[in-house]
Amino acid sequence: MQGLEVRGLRKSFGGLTVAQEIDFDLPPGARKALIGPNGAGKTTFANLVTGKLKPSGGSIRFDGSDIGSLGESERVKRGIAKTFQITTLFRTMTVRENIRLPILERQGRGGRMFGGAAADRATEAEIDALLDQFALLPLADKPIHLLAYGQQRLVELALTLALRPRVLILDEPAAGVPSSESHLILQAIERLPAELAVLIIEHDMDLVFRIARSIVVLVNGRILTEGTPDEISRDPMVRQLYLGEAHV
Amino acid sequence: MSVQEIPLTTIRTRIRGVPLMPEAVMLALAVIAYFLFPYDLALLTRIMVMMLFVLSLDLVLGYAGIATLGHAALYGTGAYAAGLFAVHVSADPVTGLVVGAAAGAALALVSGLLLMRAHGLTLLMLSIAVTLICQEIANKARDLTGGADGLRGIRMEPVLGLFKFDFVGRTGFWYALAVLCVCYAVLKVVTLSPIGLSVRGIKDSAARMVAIGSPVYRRLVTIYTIGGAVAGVAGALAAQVTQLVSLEVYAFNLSAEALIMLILGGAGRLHGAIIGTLIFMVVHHIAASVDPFNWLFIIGALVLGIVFFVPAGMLGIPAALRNLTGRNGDARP
Amino acid sequence: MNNLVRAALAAAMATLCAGACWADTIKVGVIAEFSGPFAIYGKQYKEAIETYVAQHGSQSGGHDIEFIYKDVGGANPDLAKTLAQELLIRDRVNYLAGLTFTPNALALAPLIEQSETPTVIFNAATSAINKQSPYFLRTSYTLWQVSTPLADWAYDQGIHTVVTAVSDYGPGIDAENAFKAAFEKKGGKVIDTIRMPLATTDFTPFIQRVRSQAPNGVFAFLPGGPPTFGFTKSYNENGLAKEGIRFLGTAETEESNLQALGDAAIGLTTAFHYSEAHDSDVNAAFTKKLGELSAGAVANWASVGAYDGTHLIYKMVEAAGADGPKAIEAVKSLKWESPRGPVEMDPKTRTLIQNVYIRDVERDKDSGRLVNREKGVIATVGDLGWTD
Amino acid sequence: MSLILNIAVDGIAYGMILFMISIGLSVTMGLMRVINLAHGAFALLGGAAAHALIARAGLSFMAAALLAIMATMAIAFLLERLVYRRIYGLGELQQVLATIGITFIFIALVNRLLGSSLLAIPLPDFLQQSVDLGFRVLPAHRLAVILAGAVVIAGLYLTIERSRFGTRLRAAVDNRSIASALGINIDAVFAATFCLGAGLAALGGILGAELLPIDAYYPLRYMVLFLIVVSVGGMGSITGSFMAALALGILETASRYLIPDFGTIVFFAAVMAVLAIRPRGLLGKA
Repeated sequence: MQGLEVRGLRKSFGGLTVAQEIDFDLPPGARKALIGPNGAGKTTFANLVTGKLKPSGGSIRFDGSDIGSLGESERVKRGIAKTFQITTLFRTMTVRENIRLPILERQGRGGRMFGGAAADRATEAEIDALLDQFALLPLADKPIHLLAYGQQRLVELALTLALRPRVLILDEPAAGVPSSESHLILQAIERLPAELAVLIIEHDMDLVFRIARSIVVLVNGRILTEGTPDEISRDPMVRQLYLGEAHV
Repeated sequence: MSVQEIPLTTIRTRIRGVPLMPEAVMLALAVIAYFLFPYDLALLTRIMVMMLFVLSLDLVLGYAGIATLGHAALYGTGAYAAGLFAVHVSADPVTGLVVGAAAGAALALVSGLLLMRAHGLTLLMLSIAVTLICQEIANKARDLTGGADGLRGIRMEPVLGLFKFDFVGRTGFWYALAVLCVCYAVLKVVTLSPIGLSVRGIKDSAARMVAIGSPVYRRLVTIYTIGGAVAGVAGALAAQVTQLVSLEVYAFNLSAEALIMLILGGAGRLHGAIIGTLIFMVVHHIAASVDPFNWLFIIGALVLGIVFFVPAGMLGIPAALRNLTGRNGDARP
Repeated sequence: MNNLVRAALAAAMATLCAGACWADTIKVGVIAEFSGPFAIYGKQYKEAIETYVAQHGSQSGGHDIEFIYKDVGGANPDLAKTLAQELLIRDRVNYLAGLTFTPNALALAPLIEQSETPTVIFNAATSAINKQSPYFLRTSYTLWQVSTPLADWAYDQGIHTVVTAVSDYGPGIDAENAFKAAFEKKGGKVIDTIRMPLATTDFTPFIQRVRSQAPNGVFAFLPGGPPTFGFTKSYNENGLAKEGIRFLGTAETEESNLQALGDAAIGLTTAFHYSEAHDSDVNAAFTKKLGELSAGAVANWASVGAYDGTHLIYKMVEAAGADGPKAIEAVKSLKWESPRGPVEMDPKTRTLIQNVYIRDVERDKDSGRLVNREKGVIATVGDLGWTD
Repeated sequence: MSLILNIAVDGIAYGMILFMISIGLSVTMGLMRVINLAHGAFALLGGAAAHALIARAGLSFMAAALLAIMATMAIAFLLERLVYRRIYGLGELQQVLATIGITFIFIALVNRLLGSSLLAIPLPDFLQQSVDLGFRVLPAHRLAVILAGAVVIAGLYLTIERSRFGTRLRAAVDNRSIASALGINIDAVFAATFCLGAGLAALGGILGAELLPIDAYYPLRYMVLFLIVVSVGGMGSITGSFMAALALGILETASRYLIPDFGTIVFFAAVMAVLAIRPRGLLGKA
């Protein structure tokens, strides 16, 4: 099967179980959201998928082959990419350099010791195109730390897309972004390539309901239910457990 | 993208995009210094050897963010390798440098496999431990290294068979300057290359580098090995110029002073390493001649001064001044 | 470009020669430690030189003599060589002096060979240094020079079994070899040779090992300062003296750190060439003047090495001015009365032939200070470690 | 058998001395998260002051030690106000540099005032005796150090782990803004902790002087030793430092008894092995 396929995934730290028997699919083109109360294990799940954490049991398959034993960077090479909950960029570099790095890695040139990093014309053109897509081109040669936070989130998104991933995990993409800038994030996500499989972990329900075509509810490391936004918003259990809590 | 296109654009970018101005100025100053201070060629040569050493630390620490207090291990191993090579195999200086580079790189590779897994205090301690072990091995292998008496009997042949090492140190000066320029050029290429960008990325955020699929550990080992080669060349150069290698090539002080020089100039930029070394060595030299008993006061004050007033090093002074006068172009509106 | 270089060189060489040929001030470059862990040595040298100058004036043979001090900070041959080049080329010194550590001295050999500069070593005690250049003269001692007589003397005193405990580095191993060779030649038995890492701070394990073998004596060699302090403390605390294991040492009870050892040092036996308490007029005059010039100054091997070295330089200047080879020739068999006793330069090894005294540490009744009380001369020897 | 006993006795005694001389560092560096290479400088200050008070002013050991520790704490207090509080927020390397600079200045100062020879701190008579353990003798001084070490670790445990002060300190280190919002006077907590660390450094310098004698160069000579104890023990852990000191003391003593020729290499190889396996030290917090 194409895309991501998780079966019976388990993870425990000592006696504490943070993920149990999770079955989860993310086919190409999917727009799924993962929601749940704090401490439900959403970030843990994302880390299990990206390889930052090793699962205690279960399988993770991608395009039919088992990736459960691969390291984090190998999974990125296969096409699984993730944005961070807290903006994590190369702060001493310019916007352009931030985008150049993932492209070099994708091309397998990241370890070359000669030939300028900025020497390849096609790469530079690709950077320009990508920045243009996020309306970041005028800021290309600014150091990251001079950008507004919302713009930094966009750079993070552009940086991740530069990897040309096939699965994209967005960990609270709007976290910390002032409401005046959050529409930028929303627009950017809406414009993601159609064939890309997207998993969004988010607290902002407006964002979730506008983007996701399917929502998975995680509680205490276990999938409570899965359904369309409509189904989820009507589900009494979810209302009580999650939405209720969120709206108190 | 055609294959032939790369070198062409490389050259074009290099000329257009990279300011070679600081380099040209520094080289000119070196040549001027030769004529201005004909009696101090030995000191100038020693300064250049230190510059080479600090440059290598800049690559490792300034660019890649590998906090080490054991850089002397690489320098010392290069020095002993070149010294032993000169005594037992061949007295040709250039081959000796290659041997020093290989030895420095080999130690960096082997120790790097362990060191590059560590961070912070642990990394500092591991790097110190490696240096101390090297020193003890050199001390124990007295038959080979001369132990505490030093490795003697190094007699160098003329450089390239043409230039004999002379009493005043003219050959030493030009030889060291040439080696410094070559290594600087190599480091310049490396720092501008993808791996250079890559290790800067690791310094900024290792987590992000992993998340874009970069083999962080391997990159660090690679860059540490390159740094080891350059440090090895610096050690080899010192051994050839002094014609003696002592256990003090592994001294903790050497690593610590190199660190001070680097931060003084401004880490993460190659000419920062050059400027920092120059200022430190000159201040040290003058302070030690004026008052050989109390110059440590001055060095101590200098170090504190850098940390508190110019944390970005001497290269940060222009920006600091701009800040003062309120004309900082970088400031956020 | 090439012409420019040549012109500059010619100018440099001209001034260089002019300096050497016309000087009526003879300059002496002193390369020593004025900072770092061994700063005490530089201080001792400087005080002794100033004492000599105060006693004998700043002139010799009609030449003014000027001393230039350079800090080398410890064993650092790179810096030592740079400083020597600076002294020779820019300051145009005619003599070099100082040199505490062997590598520093060795690094100068090719230089002084070329510039024909007499170089007086105040300390560096490895025999082989003087072989590297005929311009080296040494006013200190070598490890063989004091260790061998000590071994002979110990055997004659009825000490027939010894454990040697030395710091594990060049000089320590030299001392061990010297002592062992002489002691076994006499018929004594070295039952154990212990080499202690330089970084040792707690010597108890080694002292216990000595103790468990119950020898008649323990021969020790450690670098001055903290290691000696730690070793003698441990020797005392663990009651080795009470069990009849005699301490046999050389420089361990030297005067600059002797008071710091405290009562633990009383009764330690050493064989050495100089004691501050040496009973002679020359020494009395020396220590008196030294005390006058610098309050609280003590005289030790470093002081006497520098004092005699200065004497040697004065004699060379008197005989030959700035002519290096002639200067060496003039003093290579020189005899004089030093604060340490009568001494004589050995023309072959260019190291002093001098008395080796056996001394015990005692508390001086008058001053209340610890002193090395000389009990007798056990040998009058040159460098016994010299091999042709 | 007697060999094992010897190793145990000497190793523990030595380990306690290591603990005493590095505990101050464990407080400033481990608890306050400052890479404080100037730790030895405070030990030097304490030791040099004690030396001056005993040898030059004729005070008794106890009085001199007490005064010296108080003087060191006073200087530390001033230094904390003027210099250290600017260091807390700096990066690792800047901290390394700043504290090396402070160390240089203290070395130069002591060298200027007291010279560079050993500065002995004569022990009172009752500490100079030897105590017979049956199978061998042990210097009374070492028993005193063991006792002092036990008192210090008990005191620190109560202060750091059990008292309100300890809670505040840990809160202040973990999150300054929250701690400050909770009404904790962060400046005061840091100043007090720093003075405590400096006082312990001085105490360690004085008590450890029988093995690590005081001279102007002391801070640099033994810097690596202090750092090793703290890094092997684990940042932020008093108990870790204690265990590390004992383990390193026993390890070093054993290597001195059994394989003296390779003692140094074995020692550092063991340190590397521990740090390679447990990068945060024996009891370091993740």
